[in-house]
Amino acid sequence: MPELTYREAVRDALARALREDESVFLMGEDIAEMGGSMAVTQGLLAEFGPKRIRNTPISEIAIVGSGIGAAIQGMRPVVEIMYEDFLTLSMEQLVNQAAKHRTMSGGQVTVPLTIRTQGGAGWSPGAQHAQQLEAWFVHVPGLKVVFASTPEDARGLLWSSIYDDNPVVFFEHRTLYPLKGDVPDRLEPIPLGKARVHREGEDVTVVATGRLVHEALKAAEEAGTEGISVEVVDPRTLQPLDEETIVASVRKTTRCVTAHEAVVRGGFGAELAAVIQHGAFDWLDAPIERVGAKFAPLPFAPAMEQWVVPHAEDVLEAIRRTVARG
Amino acid sequence: MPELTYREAVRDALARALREDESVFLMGEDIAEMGGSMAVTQGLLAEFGPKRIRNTPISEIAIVGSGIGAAIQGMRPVVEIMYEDFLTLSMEQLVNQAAKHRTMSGGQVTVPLTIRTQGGAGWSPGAQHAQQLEAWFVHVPGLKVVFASTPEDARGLLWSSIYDDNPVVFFEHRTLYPLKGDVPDRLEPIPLGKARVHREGEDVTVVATGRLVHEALKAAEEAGTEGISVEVVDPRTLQPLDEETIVASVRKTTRCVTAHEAVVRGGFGAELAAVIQHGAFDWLDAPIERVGAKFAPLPFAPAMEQWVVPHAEDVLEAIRRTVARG
Amino acid sequence: MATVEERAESGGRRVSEQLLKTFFREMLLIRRFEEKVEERFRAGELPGFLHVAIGQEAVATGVCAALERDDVIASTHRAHGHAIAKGTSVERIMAELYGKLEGCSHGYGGSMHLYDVEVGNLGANAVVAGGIPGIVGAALAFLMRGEPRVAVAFFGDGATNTGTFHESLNLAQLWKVPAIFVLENNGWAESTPATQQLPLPVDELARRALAYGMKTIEADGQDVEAVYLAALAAREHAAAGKGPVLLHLRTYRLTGHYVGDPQVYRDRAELKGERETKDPVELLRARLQLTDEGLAAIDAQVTAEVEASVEFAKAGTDPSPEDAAKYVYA
Amino acid sequence: MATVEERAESGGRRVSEQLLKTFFREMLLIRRFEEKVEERFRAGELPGFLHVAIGQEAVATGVCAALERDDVIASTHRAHGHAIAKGTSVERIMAELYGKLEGCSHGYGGSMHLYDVEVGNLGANAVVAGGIPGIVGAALAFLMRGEPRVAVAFFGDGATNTGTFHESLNLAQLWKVPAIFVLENNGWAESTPATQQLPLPVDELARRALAYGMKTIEADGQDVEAVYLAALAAREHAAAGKGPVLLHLRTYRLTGHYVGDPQVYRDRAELKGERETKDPVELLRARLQLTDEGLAAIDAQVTAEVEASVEFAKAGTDPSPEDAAKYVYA
Ligand SMILES: Cc1ncc(C[n+]2csc(CCOP(=O)(O)OP(=O)(O)O)c2C)c(N)n1
Ligand SMILES: Cc1ncc(C[n+]2csc(CCOP(=O)(O)OP(=O)(O)O)c2C)c(N)n1
Ligand SMILES: [Mg+2]
Ligand SMILES: [Mg+2]
Repeated sequence: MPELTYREAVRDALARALREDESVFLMGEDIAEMGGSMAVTQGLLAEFGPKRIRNTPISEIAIVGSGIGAAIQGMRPVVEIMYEDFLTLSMEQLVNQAAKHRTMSGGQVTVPLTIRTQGGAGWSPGAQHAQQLEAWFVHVPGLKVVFASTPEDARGLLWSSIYDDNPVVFFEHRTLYPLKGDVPDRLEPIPLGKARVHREGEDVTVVATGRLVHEALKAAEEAGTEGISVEVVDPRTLQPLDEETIVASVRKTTRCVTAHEAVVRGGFGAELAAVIQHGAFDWLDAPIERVGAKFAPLPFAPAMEQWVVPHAEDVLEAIRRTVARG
Repeated sequence: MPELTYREAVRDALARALREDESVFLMGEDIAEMGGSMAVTQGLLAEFGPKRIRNTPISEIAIVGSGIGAAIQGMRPVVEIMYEDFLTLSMEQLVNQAAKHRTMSGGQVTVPLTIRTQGGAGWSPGAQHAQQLEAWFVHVPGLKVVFASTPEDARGLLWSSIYDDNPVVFFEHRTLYPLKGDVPDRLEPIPLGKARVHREGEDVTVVATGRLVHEALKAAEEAGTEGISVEVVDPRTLQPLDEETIVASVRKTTRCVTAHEAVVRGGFGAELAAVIQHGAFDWLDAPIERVGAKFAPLPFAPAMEQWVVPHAEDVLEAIRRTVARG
Repeated sequence: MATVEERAESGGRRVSEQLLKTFFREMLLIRRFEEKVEERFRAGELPGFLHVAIGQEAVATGVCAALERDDVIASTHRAHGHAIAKGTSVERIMAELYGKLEGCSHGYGGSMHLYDVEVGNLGANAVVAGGIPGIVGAALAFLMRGEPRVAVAFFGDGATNTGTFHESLNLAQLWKVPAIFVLENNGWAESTPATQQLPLPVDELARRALAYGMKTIEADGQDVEAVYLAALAAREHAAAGKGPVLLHLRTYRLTGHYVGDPQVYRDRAELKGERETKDPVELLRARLQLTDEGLAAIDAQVTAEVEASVEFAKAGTDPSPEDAAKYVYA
Repeated sequence: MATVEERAESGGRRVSEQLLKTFFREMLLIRRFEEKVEERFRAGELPGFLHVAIGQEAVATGVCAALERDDVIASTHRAHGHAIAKGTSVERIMAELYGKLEGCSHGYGGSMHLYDVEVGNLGANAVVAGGIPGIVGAALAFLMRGEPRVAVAFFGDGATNTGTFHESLNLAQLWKVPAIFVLENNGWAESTPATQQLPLPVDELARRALAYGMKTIEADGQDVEAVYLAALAAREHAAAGKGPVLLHLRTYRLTGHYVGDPQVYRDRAELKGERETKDPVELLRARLQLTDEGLAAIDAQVTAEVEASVEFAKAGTDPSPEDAAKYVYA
């Protein structure tokens, strides 16, 4: 099985879809000659030409909005918003238009649009280039939300997102791009709405997304040396959410930690905690612990930045706290 | 004590601040001659003139953004976004600018800006004029978030918001404007971050916001006839959140229902549930039940609309469910 | 929408009396429909937010007549005229206002979200300018696939103040997509007059296009013939691959912003003057020299059609409550 | 920022040789500062995203020299020159890039968020066009309070494609606030050339202002004297209550978009040509007929200043981790 980086895996999904299907095309800022600010789309211009790999002006409203219009006409556009912080400019089109056209039209219209974006802290991007905003979109009926944490997942989930007939917001994490992993030669679409159990365990379930999946796996390893057996589950699709797998895991382990890089308050971990406390109430032996960023805009100086966002140690501490209970 | 409607109470806070303080001024669409699309600012143009009651073009980015700039220069602008659905257009300025200037500048800049907005279902406004989006803002460090449910609270909280040195997003609910309530002659500022216990009870705590406070009170009344004693708490300020009052209430009653009009998935009730299951874990006798809108863009036809958004009966059923447990 | 034959008869650039009569009938139908909407609203029968375009009928009729059936439009909160002119029956529109399954959006949309994909109506939009970027994308799809279609966005003067408008027109011109941007300039945004919302003289709003180097075509929005010819020219330009067009039509809103608007902000004498001199239906009637009888005959027809639409709507099927969740995902 | 005396000496409209020399010194300081930033980045000492404005020094220096100390600016991701020209010491800027408490944003901001409220720098912004609306609001506050100040937004050609730009200029013109919009047109948005992002010829980008009826003033952005005089004229206009100005300055980005950018997208010959003919520091040196010795003397001074700033920065204080939460709320 060949090894691809997370970056290459995303690119591979895009390239294959572009190759097989004339209705797929890309739009975004600096995705052509430059290959994207994260080098994800490198080489695609050469293979597919400027009609299908479209550099856009700095117009986040129009990028998403024109993607919607093209999607309604039967195309499958994949648009890129360079940093998810700039999704703040596209919210109207995403939330009021893409998510609602189908319902408002009584089922006449479908919007098979994929919005790729990325973000995350690391190497001091500062407060306006590092947010993790996936929780907002989970609150919007009509959108699907994906957050891939491994090369294999990134490719299989992006493929499914492109071929889903609904608008999908597809989150990538900036620090994961160089991450390597086995990815099968044959592209296996990964169905949206299916969690992945990364590691089985008996004592605590960590439900983690994005970069924190890897931090959770490190923490689990460490916890193992302390005699704590940790199960790590990545929902991968945040909406629709695989509640069944997650709740079953916590019913088994009886303890739970949620972990993401986004701010804890109002984050996706809140939704997870609400679902889990409901579904596994009689099984839980400790309160669900939430790990995430502290409540502050991300400062520049590395020491402050690293303090704000969570790491493996934070997950480990939460695991210990939850085990220490009763 | 005079009776004011919720609408008049909001207006009263605005008028008093405008009267006492030259640095206060209003901007928004149709707030002048027309007095606002919800008639909240009626009469203010006559008293304060067009320099301070400023009709704006349809420019939600610039309305919030220029409010930020004026606030940094020492003004206390109160800007109105006609429907909170249109906050989707202002997100960049709110989230990347207003919320972060202070941290990014290392404390040099303050942004004493108030953003008033309103929303809610009722009488078929359709999918783009009825959302309840408060949960998004709770997830953004640097913003404060207020949601007033009574005339007295609306006035006292709006006053405190105007005089808070931070950007405050102030939510009103469209169906509450005609609601009457006693409001003291003397304006008592209500501190941000203090919950209000509307009704004491022994068996279940309902933590409700906005319109659902009133639905919860109705449900509590009804539950009383069934022998269930319900406590109703309104956080009023969603961020900073009065966790202490809320958790204390649930420790007392041992059961909890959260209730808002917003969509359940990813809503503020998720944050409440996460906080409460953590703070009252050893006290809880039943899983926390969440009441909110069903997962769908709001359809137009009244029967469907009413099915999507929650009512007193939904709260009552949740109360019953939680009491039925063990 | 005029048939190809009707247009041919008009000799391409001159409009036949017959076609003008067709326009008149449609404009009167729109007028009577919207008067009926106002009446049924006052009767308490219609939920939701309603905006009529009384005074702006020539825009809807003239523009849509210049389009082909395969062309698509995006409409606004002031949508009834556009929907009728693009080819949706008044029955299905009225049923929509009553929230019935038979409605053109099956009861999910209401007045501000009239869709009818079959005739190319991609939907009215309750967010000002919200539908414009989608039209750029539709036009882009046509361009990429080499289809001879154009995409048309309707919007008002107030919408030109939005960032959404700016980014859309800018991108459309950059990529030379076959789009027409119909600026339905009635000089008001709700209660806010042009002087309080536009930094340009209201009659010179076509200058917005200068920022993009976009072609503009202008016409008197109260003169359906002028609108039609201007729209034909715009369509020709766009369809020929020469890039998008800003079609600037000065028009008049002869009623309130919304149905029920007391218009406290409006000068009565001015409004009265506009009603007397700017009514496009009256102007066309005069031009066609319709006799009272001629008028009455047409009026009887369209009034009956509107009445029938109310009957149709009332007899329609209410959705079940749980249908609400039917179309969240495809 | 030129002192009032220096300006008076310039006779109001002609620029004295002495002032030009002051400009030269500042431009060279900016240049050496940014070269040092590149060097320290390559040495792995600087975290964060860095963008230098090598080639654009005349814009920062010329514009800020025309401002009063009480005037305010909002800057962009390409911020070092603006910050230096508005009066922040290179020490405090360098300390910011090293994330130190002594930095002009106390280590919270970094290169893309240089603030210095005391000298009127309201902050650099990492969101393209993100700072423009705030400048409209600052100018509004000045107008409402009758203060004789102007507010100035810097932004690039790429930024003119944003809705934020459009809404801001539109509102500024409508309300005639004392603002100057400095369009620093280097013909690139990251890797995207003018032809791929602007529907207008790159040299005619001042046409953006036609959509608002806003006054425009243009100057060669490589000629600091021209920039300075144009900015003075713009300030006079805005401060006199005549409304805002779009100040269009054509300039050249003589390096990559960000520090470390391999510029795969750029024609090498063209870039070389621009470096040889468009360098504003070189152009001014030639004009001033500086001898090698004269140049060396100034260079030694500014280079020493820059070196000292690195020493200052390295000796600075690292914030404690928990300081992160210090300024979430006021
Ligand atoms: C983004 C947004 N802001 C505000 C509103 C409220 N609103 C509805 S219609 C309208 C005025 C629109 O003016 P114009 O574009 O000229 O269209 P007209 O009503 O004159 O047909 C406003 C402000 C809205 N629907 N969307
Ligand atoms: C809203 C937004 N979109 C995209 C980016 C990424 N980005 C940073 S700088 C830049 C190009 C800006 O071009 P221009 O405004 O001409 O300024 P220049 O870099 O040429 O100085 C882009 C696209 C951003 N920071 N903000
Ligand atoms: Mg209008
Ligand atoms: Mg540029």
